[in-house]
Amino acid sequence: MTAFEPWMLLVVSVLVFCVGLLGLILRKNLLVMLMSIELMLNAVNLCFVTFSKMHHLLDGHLTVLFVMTVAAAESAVGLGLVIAMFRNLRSVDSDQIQLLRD
Amino acid sequence: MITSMILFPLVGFVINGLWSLGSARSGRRVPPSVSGAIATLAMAAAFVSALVARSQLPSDGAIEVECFRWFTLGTLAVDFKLRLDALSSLFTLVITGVGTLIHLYSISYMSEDEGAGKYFAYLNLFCFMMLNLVLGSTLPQVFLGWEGVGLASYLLIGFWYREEANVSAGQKAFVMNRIGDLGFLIAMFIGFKYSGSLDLAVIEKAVLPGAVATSFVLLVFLACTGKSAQIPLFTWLPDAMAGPTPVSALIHAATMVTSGVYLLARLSPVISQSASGMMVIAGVGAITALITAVIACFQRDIKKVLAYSTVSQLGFMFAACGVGAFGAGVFHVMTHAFFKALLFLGAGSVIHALHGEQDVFKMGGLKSKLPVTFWTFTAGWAAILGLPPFSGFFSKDEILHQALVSRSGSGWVFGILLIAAVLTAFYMTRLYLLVFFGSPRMEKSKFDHAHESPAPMALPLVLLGALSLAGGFAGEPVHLPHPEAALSTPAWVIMIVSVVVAVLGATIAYRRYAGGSASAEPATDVFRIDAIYSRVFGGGLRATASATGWIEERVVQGLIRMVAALTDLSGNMIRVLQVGSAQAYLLMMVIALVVMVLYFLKGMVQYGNL
Amino acid sequence: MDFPLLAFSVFSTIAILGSLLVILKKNPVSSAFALVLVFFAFAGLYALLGAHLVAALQILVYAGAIMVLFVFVIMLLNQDEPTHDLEATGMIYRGVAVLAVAALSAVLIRAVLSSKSMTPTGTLTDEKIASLGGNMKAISEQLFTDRIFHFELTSFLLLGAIVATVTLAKRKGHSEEGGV
Amino acid sequence: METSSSLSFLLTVPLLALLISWVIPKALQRLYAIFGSAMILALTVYETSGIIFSVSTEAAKAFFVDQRLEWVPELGLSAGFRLDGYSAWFLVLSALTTLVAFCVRGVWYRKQPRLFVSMGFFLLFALNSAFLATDLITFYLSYEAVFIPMIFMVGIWGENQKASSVFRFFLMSFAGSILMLVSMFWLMSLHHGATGQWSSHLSDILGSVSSAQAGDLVWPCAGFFLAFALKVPLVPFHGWLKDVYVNAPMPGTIWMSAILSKLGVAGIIRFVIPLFPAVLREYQGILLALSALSVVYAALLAVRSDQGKTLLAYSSISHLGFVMLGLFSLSQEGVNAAMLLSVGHAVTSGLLFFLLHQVEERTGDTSLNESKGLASSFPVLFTGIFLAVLASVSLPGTLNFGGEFLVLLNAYRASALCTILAGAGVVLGAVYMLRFFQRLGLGSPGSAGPVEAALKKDLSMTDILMVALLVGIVIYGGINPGIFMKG
Repeated sequence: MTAFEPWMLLVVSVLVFCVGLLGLILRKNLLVMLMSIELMLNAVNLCFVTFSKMHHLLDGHLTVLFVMTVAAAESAVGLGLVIAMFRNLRSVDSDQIQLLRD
Repeated sequence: MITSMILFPLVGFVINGLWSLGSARSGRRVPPSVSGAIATLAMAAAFVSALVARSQLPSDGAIEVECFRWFTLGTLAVDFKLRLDALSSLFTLVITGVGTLIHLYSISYMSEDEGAGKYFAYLNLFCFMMLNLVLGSTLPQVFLGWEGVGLASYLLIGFWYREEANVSAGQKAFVMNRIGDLGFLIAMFIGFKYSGSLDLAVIEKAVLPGAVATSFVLLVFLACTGKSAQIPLFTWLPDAMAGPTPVSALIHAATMVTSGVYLLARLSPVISQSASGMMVIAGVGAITALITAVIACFQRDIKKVLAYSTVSQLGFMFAACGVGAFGAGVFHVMTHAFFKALLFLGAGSVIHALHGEQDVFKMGGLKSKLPVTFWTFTAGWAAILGLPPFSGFFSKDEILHQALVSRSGSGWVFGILLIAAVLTAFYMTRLYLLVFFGSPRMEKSKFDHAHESPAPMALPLVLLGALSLAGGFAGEPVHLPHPEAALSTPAWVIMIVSVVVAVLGATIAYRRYAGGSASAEPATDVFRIDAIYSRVFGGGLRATASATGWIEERVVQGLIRMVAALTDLSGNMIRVLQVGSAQAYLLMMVIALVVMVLYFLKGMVQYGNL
Repeated sequence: MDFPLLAFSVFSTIAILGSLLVILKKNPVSSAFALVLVFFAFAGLYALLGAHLVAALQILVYAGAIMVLFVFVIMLLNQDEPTHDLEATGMIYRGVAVLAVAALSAVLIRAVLSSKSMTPTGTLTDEKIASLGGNMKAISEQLFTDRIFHFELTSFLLLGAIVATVTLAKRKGHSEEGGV
Repeated sequence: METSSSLSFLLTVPLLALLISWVIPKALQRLYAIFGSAMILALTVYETSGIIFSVSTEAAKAFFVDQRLEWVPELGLSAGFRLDGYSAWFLVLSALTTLVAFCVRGVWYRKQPRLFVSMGFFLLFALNSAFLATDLITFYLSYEAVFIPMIFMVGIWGENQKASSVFRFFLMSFAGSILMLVSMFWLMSLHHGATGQWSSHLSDILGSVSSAQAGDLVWPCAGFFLAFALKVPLVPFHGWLKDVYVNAPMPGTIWMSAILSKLGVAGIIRFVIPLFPAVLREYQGILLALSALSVVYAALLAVRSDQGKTLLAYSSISHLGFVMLGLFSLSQEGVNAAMLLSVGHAVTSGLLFFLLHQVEERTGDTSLNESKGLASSFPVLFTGIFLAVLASVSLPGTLNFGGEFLVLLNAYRASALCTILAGAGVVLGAVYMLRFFQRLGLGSPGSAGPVEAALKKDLSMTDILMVALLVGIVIYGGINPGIFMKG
């Protein structure tokens, strides 16, 4: 058995990212979609921190801080939108918003 | 003096043109006598300038006046330069002299017409352009005049533009002239290519390689056939008679149509370089003279007879040029200008007297009613027949003589011209008899109301009559190099022959038409040339245009439609993918991303970066 | 098996399985709780990397703030019932999606594996960070000196987000039912 | 030596005019547009006077201005402008054409006049920028920007078949310019390959192109050529033209025929000829043949047109064929002659369309199926039309004659056959232009023309001034054509 090495975390990060992506593609429930986005953001964060470690730099950490800020803002606005949509359409299904088609 | 000569008509044109335009807008009419007086004075002043210029002309040289630099491009530099020598001096005198008389005549002739101001403007424009043509010292300048007179001719033929026929006649003239002009243009290009200049003085002296010389000559001659109504481009001239009669006299008899002869005479050193070209010119000239003389015998319209006669006489001139006797040709230009202008003005006087009647079979017996017209017309008739001592005798005799004896001449040219001369005598006598002798064949009231034209119309007739009578004694006005004589037939033999044929033709006509009770002959289009042309060329153009239209609509527009349809189709195909679900788009993005990444990874692996 | 590897195995397993649960659970509430699990696992992974500040913030911001928000909204919208949206999509679509994402993950894994041979470009090794006074101090120093401008910018971002959210939440819908 | 401020000045003045137009009341828009464009014309003439009024090309060269502003140096993007003997005249022409187009009365001054006027000034700005550009990307952007106002013109104030015309126009414009853009990138990467630096400036690219193999340049040359051949247009790339000309509102048609077509000419002069001399020489025969074909083909189509606007549209193609003939004679003289003819064509076609609109305004149609005999009712208008017709058949003494004559003279040295073929266009030109004049003006007035036509007024004083200005240019150019040949 080998010792723990940072690159292993990169693989985890990729897997989580892809799961998030899959959720984003497959789920129609906007709440779950937003959660999937959170998953992807987290995966990227992990990637940043890992690279930071591997490169002997702290920039990754800083970036993660910013990403977290953005993520917080994003989920606040996103959930606001979901509420607004639910008000109008009584649903949180993304297939209901297709106004741009045709 | 030379500058003022061409500026006077220009000033007249501008004054009359702007004035009549302004008055047309405001609705007031320009008094015909005033605009006529302005135009006539301008021409008279030009004539005086031409006389003065002639007197200043050194005996064997030229006067040049540089006006301005017209254009330069690369090695080409064209100056606007006026050049007066013996040849152009003769032409300027004829143009301004005859022109003045015809302007004078027009004042009275057009006094009833509401567009008189415009008419005189056009007439002055014509004289300006014609002077440019003969005074121009470079080919583009000559071309300026060449096209300019064509424009004036177009405007004046279609002067009464409310009649479709007049307009079409003008258009026909313009377009046929354009065909000739194309020849002129290409001749200029050839001249420039081989002599490096467009200056007449340079091109005259240019020595062109054989085939080039021939093509140059033929192209120049093409231009001449257009402007001077020779075969194959002659059919416009009879139609051009749709214009007012003084116009026919000035433009379509005395001056413009002779510019082809001027051009050949001007370029005679180059023209002489191509024997085959000369042969074509002589042949075409002679055949034109013959054919149109035949046609003239079958016309009923007094102006049409004169028109075909003009074409025929021009044929004589070209035949003269073709055998190398440019001097004789120019001589005939001069005498022809006198007597043909006279004949046309006389015809105009007759038409005027009969209120527009042009059919010779509805005339007759006008001798006593129109004495001045009759006597002057007689002078013109005698001159065109070539009876001594009238002017036409000298020039025509010279042409016949040269046609026979010149090295480039030949028996058959002489023969054809001789037959043409017989026919000339025939149709002119026919016309003369039908108009002035016999019993009147028009309505009685018309005959009774017919009266001699007023003085402004009579005066030009008398003066031109005098010139037709005495003009020939001047002899060859310009001394262009004579062709070498190949035969030594004495001149007097030809003289006798030419007088004999004239008398012969006149006698035949007399036999037939002197009875006074001439029965109307139908006007026959003998050779149906016009009809054939309109079928072949008019139809050809229409067919080509329709074919082009077909290509345009089917092929080009079809292609456009195809491209449009393809765009539509591809749009519809892509539209299938636009399902409107953001998630589906995301999926497509992912797929695209994978493909792209794979592609780049492959590249990186190849280059060993991975 | 040494401790880091053990910790890594546990946390990463939780993270991957948790995320699968997030997207597969029919009930949004279950998804949300699975997500909390993932967040904690990530915090563990950060700690494993020595990123203590990030680990702490991960728990505070994500597990604390964002998750509360999610659960609150779910409850607000009465979404605590199973949904069947996953089955609503076609088999082909699902298949293609899984295949595409699998391909992407393969490609990405291939790419991240190439970073194994990477040589460090920075100088802040663990020892150096320790000598600077620890991870948190080092980050804070950079954040409030070199990156102060960016740091301030985020405040604008947050301000914008607040305004946007308030606007969205306050606007009365067109429907007669009024607000929620 | 002029300072480069004159260039920025020329570029910004139309934008300024555009801004001002937003605050002008609707009722005054026409007045403002005419006044503004006349001012711009005057300013343009003043700013370029050093070039256009100089006695010779050598004297003019002292006033040439070259300006280059770095934009994104890493990518080699810069904004390059050059005022020279060609662009100076093109600037004057675009200002003049704008003045003529603004002079035309019509629905565009009633329906959204502000948009119309500002679009006109924007067009002027884009045109100026395109005529001045020496940087490929700058040129491309301006060239495309020209398209925006034209879409508006056709789309908002156009005639019945707006949509399909706009579509065609878009298709042709887009197809052409995409090819051009690809060629530009091709050249830029060629330059990058040769020097290791990115640049889109003509002078840089000229340096690296001159050392490239002719074979490598065939495709970019074809791309540029196609774009410009579509713009001018050259047969067989003219399919879009008729519909667009006919369906565009008259100012749009005037802009298109008088000046937009010159964008292609300017592009060939500035980019194609200097960049690809070897390629052009290799294919010169084909190019000359296409040009001559253009002349004759379009002339034949014009002969059978039954609408005034259609006829003028085809005659435009025919005359531009002569211009192309001059360009592809590939000599300095030929290009200068083509420039001269371009000016002539711009002025003449502007004048013809302008006057045709006056006819349309008075009688409601411009069909050529039967004679209308309007000349006696509107003598001044038809004098104007006749003068324009004369210029269009390039009678000596008009600007067009000098152009056509010199073009053919130079083309003759390159190919006698093509010249003679194109010469047939001279004859056909007379046929269709005279027919145009005859059907509209001549004949008996009672036969077809609406009776009320006679009750309407002849040209107004401003229109007469406009016509006099254009005719004056045509005649002055006939006497002194050298002024237009400063290349």
